[in-house]
Amino acid sequence: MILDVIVAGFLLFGASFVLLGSIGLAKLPDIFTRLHAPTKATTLGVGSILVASTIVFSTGRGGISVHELLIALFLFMTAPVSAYLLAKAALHERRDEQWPHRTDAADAELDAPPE
Amino acid sequence: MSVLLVPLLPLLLGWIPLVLGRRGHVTTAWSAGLVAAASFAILLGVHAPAVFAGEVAFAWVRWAPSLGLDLAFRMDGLAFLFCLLVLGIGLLVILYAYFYLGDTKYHARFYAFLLVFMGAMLGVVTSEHMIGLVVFWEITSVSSFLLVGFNNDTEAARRGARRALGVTGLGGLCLLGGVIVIGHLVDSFELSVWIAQRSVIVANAWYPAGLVLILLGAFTKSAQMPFHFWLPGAMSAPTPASAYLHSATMVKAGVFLLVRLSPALGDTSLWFFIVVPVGLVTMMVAAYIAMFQHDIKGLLAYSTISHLGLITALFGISEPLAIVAGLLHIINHATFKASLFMAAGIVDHEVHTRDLRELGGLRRLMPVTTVLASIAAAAMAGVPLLNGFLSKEMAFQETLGLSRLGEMQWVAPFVVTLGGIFSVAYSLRFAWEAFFAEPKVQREHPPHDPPRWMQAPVFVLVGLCVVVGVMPAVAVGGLLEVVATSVLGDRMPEYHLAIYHGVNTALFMSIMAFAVGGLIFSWRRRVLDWQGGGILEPTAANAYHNFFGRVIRIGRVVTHQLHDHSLSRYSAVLFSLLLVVGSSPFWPHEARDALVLRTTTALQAAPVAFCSLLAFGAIATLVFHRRRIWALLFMGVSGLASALLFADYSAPDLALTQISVEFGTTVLILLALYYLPWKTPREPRAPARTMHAVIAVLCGTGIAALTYGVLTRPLESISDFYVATSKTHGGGTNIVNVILVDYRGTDTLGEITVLAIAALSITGMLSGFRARRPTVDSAGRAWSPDTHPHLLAVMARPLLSLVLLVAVFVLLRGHNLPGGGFIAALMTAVALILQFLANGYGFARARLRFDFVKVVAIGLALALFTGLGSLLFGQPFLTSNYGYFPIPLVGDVELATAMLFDLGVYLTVVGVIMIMAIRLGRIGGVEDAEPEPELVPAPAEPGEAG
Amino acid sequence: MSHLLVFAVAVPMLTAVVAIVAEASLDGGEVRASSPRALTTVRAISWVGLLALLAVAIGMVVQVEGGDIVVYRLGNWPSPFAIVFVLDRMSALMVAMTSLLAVFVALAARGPFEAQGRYFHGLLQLQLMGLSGAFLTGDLFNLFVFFEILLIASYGLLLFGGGTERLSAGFTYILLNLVGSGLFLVAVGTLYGVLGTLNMADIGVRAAAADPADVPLLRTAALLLVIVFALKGAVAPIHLWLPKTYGAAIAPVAALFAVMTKVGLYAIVRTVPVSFGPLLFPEGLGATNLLTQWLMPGALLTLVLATLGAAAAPGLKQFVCFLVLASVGMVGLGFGLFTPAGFTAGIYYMVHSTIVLAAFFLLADLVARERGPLRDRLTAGPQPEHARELSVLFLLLAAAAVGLPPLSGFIGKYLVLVAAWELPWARSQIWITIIATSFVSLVVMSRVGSVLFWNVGVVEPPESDEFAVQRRDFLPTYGLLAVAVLLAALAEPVGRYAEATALQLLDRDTYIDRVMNDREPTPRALEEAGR
Amino acid sequence: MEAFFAAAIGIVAACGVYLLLRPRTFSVVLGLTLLSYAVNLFLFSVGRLQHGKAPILTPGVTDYADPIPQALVLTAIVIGLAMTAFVVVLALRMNADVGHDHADGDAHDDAPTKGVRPKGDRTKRARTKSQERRS
Amino acid sequence: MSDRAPHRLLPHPRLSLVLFVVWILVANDFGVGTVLMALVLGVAIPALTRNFWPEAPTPRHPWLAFTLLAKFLFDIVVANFTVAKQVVMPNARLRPTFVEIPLALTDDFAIALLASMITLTPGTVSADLTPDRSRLLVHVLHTDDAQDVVDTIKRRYEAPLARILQC
Amino acid sequence: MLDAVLPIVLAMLLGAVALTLYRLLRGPSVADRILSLDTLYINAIAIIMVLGIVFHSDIYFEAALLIAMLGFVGTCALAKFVLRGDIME
Ligand code: NA
Ligand code: NA
Repeated sequence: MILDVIVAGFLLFGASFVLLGSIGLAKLPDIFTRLHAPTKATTLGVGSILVASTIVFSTGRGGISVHELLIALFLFMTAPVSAYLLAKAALHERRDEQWPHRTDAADAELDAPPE
Repeated sequence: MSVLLVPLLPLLLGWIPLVLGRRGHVTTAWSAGLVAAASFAILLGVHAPAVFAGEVAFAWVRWAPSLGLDLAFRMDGLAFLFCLLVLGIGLLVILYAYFYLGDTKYHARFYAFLLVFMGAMLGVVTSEHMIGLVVFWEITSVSSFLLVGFNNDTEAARRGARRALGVTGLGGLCLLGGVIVIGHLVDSFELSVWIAQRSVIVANAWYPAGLVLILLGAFTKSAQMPFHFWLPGAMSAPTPASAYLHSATMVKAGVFLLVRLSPALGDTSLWFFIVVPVGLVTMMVAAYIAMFQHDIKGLLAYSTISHLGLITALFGISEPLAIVAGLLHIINHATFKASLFMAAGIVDHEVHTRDLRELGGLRRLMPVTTVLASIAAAAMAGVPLLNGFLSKEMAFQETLGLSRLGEMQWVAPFVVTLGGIFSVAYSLRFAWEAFFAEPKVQREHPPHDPPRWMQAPVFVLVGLCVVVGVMPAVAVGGLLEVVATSVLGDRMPEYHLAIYHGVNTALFMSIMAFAVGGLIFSWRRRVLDWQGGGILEPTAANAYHNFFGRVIRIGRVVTHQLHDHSLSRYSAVLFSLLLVVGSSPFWPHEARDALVLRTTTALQAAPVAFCSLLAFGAIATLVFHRRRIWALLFMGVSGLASALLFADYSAPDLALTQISVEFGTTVLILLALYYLPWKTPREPRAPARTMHAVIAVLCGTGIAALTYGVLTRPLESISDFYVATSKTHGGGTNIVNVILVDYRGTDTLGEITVLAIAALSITGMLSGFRARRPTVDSAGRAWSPDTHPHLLAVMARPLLSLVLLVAVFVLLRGHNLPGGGFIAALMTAVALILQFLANGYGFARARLRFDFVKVVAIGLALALFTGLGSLLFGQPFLTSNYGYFPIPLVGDVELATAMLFDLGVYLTVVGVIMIMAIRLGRIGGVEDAEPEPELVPAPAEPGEAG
Repeated sequence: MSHLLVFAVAVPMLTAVVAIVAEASLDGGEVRASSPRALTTVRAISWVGLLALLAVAIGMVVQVEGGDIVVYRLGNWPSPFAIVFVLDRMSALMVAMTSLLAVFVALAARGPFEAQGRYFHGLLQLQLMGLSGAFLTGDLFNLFVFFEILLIASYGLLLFGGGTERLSAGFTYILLNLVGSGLFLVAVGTLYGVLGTLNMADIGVRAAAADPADVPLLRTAALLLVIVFALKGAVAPIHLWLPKTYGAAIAPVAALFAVMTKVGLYAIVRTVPVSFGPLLFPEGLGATNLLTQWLMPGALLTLVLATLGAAAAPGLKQFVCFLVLASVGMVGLGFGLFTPAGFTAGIYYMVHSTIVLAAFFLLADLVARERGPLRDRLTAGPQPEHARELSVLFLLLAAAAVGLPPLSGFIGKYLVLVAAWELPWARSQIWITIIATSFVSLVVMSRVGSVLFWNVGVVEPPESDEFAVQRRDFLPTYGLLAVAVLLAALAEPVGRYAEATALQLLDRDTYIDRVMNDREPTPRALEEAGR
Repeated sequence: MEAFFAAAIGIVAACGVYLLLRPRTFSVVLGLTLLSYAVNLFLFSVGRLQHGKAPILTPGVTDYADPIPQALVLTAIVIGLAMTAFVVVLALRMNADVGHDHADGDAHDDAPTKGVRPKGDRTKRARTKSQERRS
Repeated sequence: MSDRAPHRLLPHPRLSLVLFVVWILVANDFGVGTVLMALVLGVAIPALTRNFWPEAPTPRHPWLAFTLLAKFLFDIVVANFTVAKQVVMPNARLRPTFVEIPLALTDDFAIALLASMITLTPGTVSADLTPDRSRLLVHVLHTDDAQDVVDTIKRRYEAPLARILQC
Repeated sequence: MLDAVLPIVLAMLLGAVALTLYRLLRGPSVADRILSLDTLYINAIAIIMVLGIVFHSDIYFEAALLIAMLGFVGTCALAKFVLRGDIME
């Protein structure tokens, strides 16, 4: 029962951060700020859910189940790379490959509705 | 048995002249003559006595009796008569041809064709089995095609040959049909049975159909109107062929068929009212047209048509005496017409023209030919004391008093007399204008009579005309008796052959014919100027020509319209067909009532969300499909949604596979998209968007209905078996994996083969292929200069080991838990592809220097040999084996052949994915032969370690 | 237990693997086309495989000639739980015909063709593997898998040699077939979803006992499946892809493809009586019904459109492509009757047309190679160097194709006519169509021959290159022609075999009994689990 | 739930069919992929939609989802991958050699393609053409 | 950066250790068989793939590494809450900016590690690196003092990393 | 307790998915869309783990791991595509 509560807590906590990440993604004003959002989902969000899962399966049929940590490890290794590449892509898309200078014109063009 | 030798000798030895072709013309002509003579000798030596003794000989060649196909031969009077004509005239033609062809280049071919034709014709006339008859019948068409087209450097010859083949071929088809129809009515194709079962045949409702088909065969072959037009066209054949085929033999096949089948099919109203009118009209109209022919062969051709019409009409009348008359006319016509053709050939040969408007005055230059031709022409006109007179008189007599015509009885004699009038006219014109009229053209090299031996055949034939004409009873009485008896049996009438039968209507008709015919001849200038012949002549030929013109035009239009190779058109057809045919079981009302839905489950949040995600992705892909990268992303959403649905609905292995494949597809498309346009432009010509939308919506509705229909009924499947045996007999707890590597291992073997072939084909498609790299992206921006982003380059290194480790894990435990060779292989490939992505093609390829084609082959071989291994133990292919092996410290380790199989799968899939990725990655012009700084030993596959 | 069945699949697969490894080793990674050195080795390997397969096929024919149905339970599981291979007269015949054809194809590919790309022999063998498997399998999904093998191998072979025409022709062919594969899965899925089994015999058993409420759904599935087969068999109106596709392939491949349409037709006669008989033929075989009401017009339309297409064909190869289509129509007419006589006719015509049209494709190529820049275009041109051989071959093949006696086409046509006569509902339409189309094709054929061999000008020696026709290039065509002649000469045994095959195909009870009750060497425990 | 699931499959299939009917190779590839999603889901679903019954033998559990459709779909997915890869490469080569990415045959043979369109070098194209003629 | 050629059999001992642990992790089993397998794979995989990772960083100061890790995890948690607030507050009040971090690190791996840590800590994302790897571009979600961010990163992460990885 | 929470958790995660989709549709840049897809993958991992808890089955672990791996490599490929066009140069 106690475990249930703990698991539930982790789950809610994790889900909140996942949701928050997506809220950020949807709401934040430009690509660079949006890049921050998934980081939260990845780290604390999915992390907590993984912990919840570990608890559930370690207490179920004897034997501990920690392989979820592998997912965490993997996400921690890869998330920065994705973010870095996406940032570079975004910079590239702004036509300015050195350092960014936001141009509204560029955004407006990209915002143009599809045919 | 010797019956079959008669036709088969020439047919099967037809190649001899070809083989001897290089030895010179004499040799080939002799060889052909000897073959024909051998056959003739058998006919006369063996069969003549028997036939004259009233016996009928049979012979069978069993071809395919269980299919109803046989060759059966009979030698009775009728067959004997025709054999006599075919072989006798055939021999004369060979002799004649030797002189006529002279030093023509392809003489050997001519004799070969002639022998084949001769054999086939003999086959037709001796056939007892009607299918056999059709077989020979068609061979005569083909060999006639070859003979008519012998001088194929002229368009006329080619067209004439094609027409002859087309029309007689059509007849052959109809004949085949008719034979099958009648054969089915009496359950036999044997002529004897047909004759015996006549009453059964004519009473059947299908008799008319069968009869009409057979008559079409006869009419086309015997050039009856409106199918006559091929015969004048066939006059472009070398004259020996015309003399043979188009006077004496092939064209007689049609009337032969009529008389042959008249005991079985004849003497009914239907028979009468089809055959008689066709014959009479043909007789009259062809004779009319013949008057206007300037080409002497053309004139003879129409004359032939006309005489065949008369014979046809006589056989249509079916009275015993009419048949006798017809038979006699066949003999007579063969003799005088063959000799006329030969004479025409001699004229052509010597004068180099066949145009009556240019001929004339040959009487002095070629006296012998003139005499012979004139006698033959007189026979053609029906002059007394010549054979033509005899049969014509009999024929005229038989057209009188046809009770079937009722009030219209006068029509037949009237028409026949008209025909007779025209015959007289054209015969006169032929003889007069060619030989007796004043020469119209002065010639530098005056023609002269040909060598004696070239005239010999004509002489023989004309001699026959005279002999028969003068003493018919002696000359042909016996033969005619035998022949007629073989046709008429106990209907054999009383008749006697005589030169003069006293004053009767027929004589009156003959006199009319001579009088009016002579009148027309004397008015020929005016008649010819009137050019009336042109009215009727070309109609049928034009119709035929136009018909084929139209067929080809329609063919072009239809083919061009249909086969535009537009995928969207073809798919639209396919989908429409699916909708129509697929829905057809539900058209009856009861079927729709039967669709009672039985089980449904409540909505659940997660699957509803996943389904929505799925549909969202699809719709977005559709909406944004012109922006290709966007579309790719949206498709990824659908792919993910699929995987989630699989996961949610108890299919972990599927979820894994779906994700992997989804990824693989994306990477492949990205690799290719680099060289493709990044946007799909709008088409200038909107290709039926609305229609496509309707088809799409209907297809979607259809598959949704199908899904709903299936899901809402109970399922009783074979799955319990797998639950019961997967662990105990298959050695694994992951049932899906056990199915893949064991129960349905053959599927998997096939599946990896498909992958391997795809890789091989892609290798083939991309071998040596280089595409120019686009220097700017779709928005016109230059590419980022950073080829290998740092963070990715560095992190890819530890990730490689990590992912490979997981791949090994997934491979090893697939038999018991989700995973297996395929997913492990994809993980491995992902790890390797990541190296290409992160550090570039050159870097990664230098470190992965093996030929993945070999990896694929090894994988396939491993899987295959695992399957074959069980054969060594007397078990069927792919019988699995597993066991637990105690290993110190470790405990029992499960080893299963299925794992070996899965390893084969693993290797194959790794190889395939890498081949594809590497091939695609190399397109951009990265030189493969990039100098390698050091030769790194090829790292072995990590999977092999497991 | 006869392992021949599995060898029919394993032999070509193994040969392919060995050939591919050999070629990959000898030629290395990146070459555009096989090297002569590699080809020598690979050809030898391929020949061993071909002859072995032919031996296996002959062995199989001998084994089932007496009427046996051999069931091979892959993995030694009882039916219907795993995949079975079933060998009967029909499947033995198909494998034998294919492997015989393959011998000539390999012979024809020798020289310039096989060196136009890479892995020709590997692909050829894999194609054979797919074909054998498709002919032998008794499992619907396994049939799908083998279909995919033979299709993707055919894609590879079709594109072999490269070139733009092949690429664009291939795309349409491939995509349509992929749609077909999707449909196959939908049909299999529906059948499994209602009946719960995949084994063809078991489907037949369960379909016979199906709840009437499920029958319309099952019928839809069966019809969808037949459409898939008809697509592969190129039955109108879904035949459109064929002419350009076959026309694009190199000659030996086109010759091999003469058998590809027959696979679709084979699948129809294999599955419909056994699996769907009770669904589609509620009034028994031979009556007009839900299936024949579509199939029969389709076959007739195929025949008509093919004839029109042949009349309009601009080149000899295209012409032969339309003849292939016409042969589909004829075979379809025979099979579409679903009577013993119809099946007999269809089987005979199928074998005949496969052999003759394969030879015709090879001939078209020889003609094209001898006519210089005119290729096979049907316009007056130079006299080919080997005019005599070519024209004799053309005459005989044309006569066979158009159905002139005494060659095999005549027998085939005769059998179709006879079979159609037995069914009053089919009689007139089939007869009129066959007579009309035969007439037109006869005339068209004579035009083609006349243009190619009669309307010739001066002798113009073709440029001597690797594609110049050698004497030995005639060999495969002669060989196939000899087979065709034998088909006619041995019409009795061939016809008997066809008839026996037809009866066996329609005898669903025996088939089902043999497949479902063949459990003799199965471990007892399994048998219990299966009950 | 069945109705919802069926509707989703229907939508995906409809989108796939519509895209398949477009005249460009890329749209066709997209359509094919979507259609195969729909088909795979359908084939999978004929084992019926069941939660938490993954066919992995677990002691004490007797009720499992039907494993056969899952195995079939697995095979089908993999074959689909092979086919998609093949088609993608084919489309790529067509675009390079034929010069456009039309999939509607003769109708649009000379229609120009906008956007990036790399071409093979002239000599190579000429060579393939001459090979074409010969075979 | 280490110049020493990697060991043939154990090119990356720490990686091997990680793999060993990961295997046991994923296998969810601690039997002898699993451990043996973990050993085999832990050695074999890095050995087989050593060509892909020729350099071998040799970290020192394990304690320092541990404290850095702890600090880092702590930062993640804290920053998550901070950033959560920033995400939900109105966009108008957000003051995002780019900052440049001049790098003292020279080792590729070390730079990558630093960039990763920066990204994993919510609120900052490593966005680009100059081609000469001298400056790192970092995007900050919300800050008033860009220099402070630079300083914090250099102090909290870069310095310890430089010591651990000897560069 | 857990049974009550799980639907809420699932709902939150699905809400996150919906928001991600919104960004995927809106873009505007390709990078935005790739980012959205990446986030969608992360959300999917969370959902799958939760499903594992719902059905009390740890067979979902591999799926989550695989999504993590392939999502990453996919994002790399897409980003590299935007940057360089040729992803395997
Ligand atoms: Na598996
Ligand atoms: Na097995």
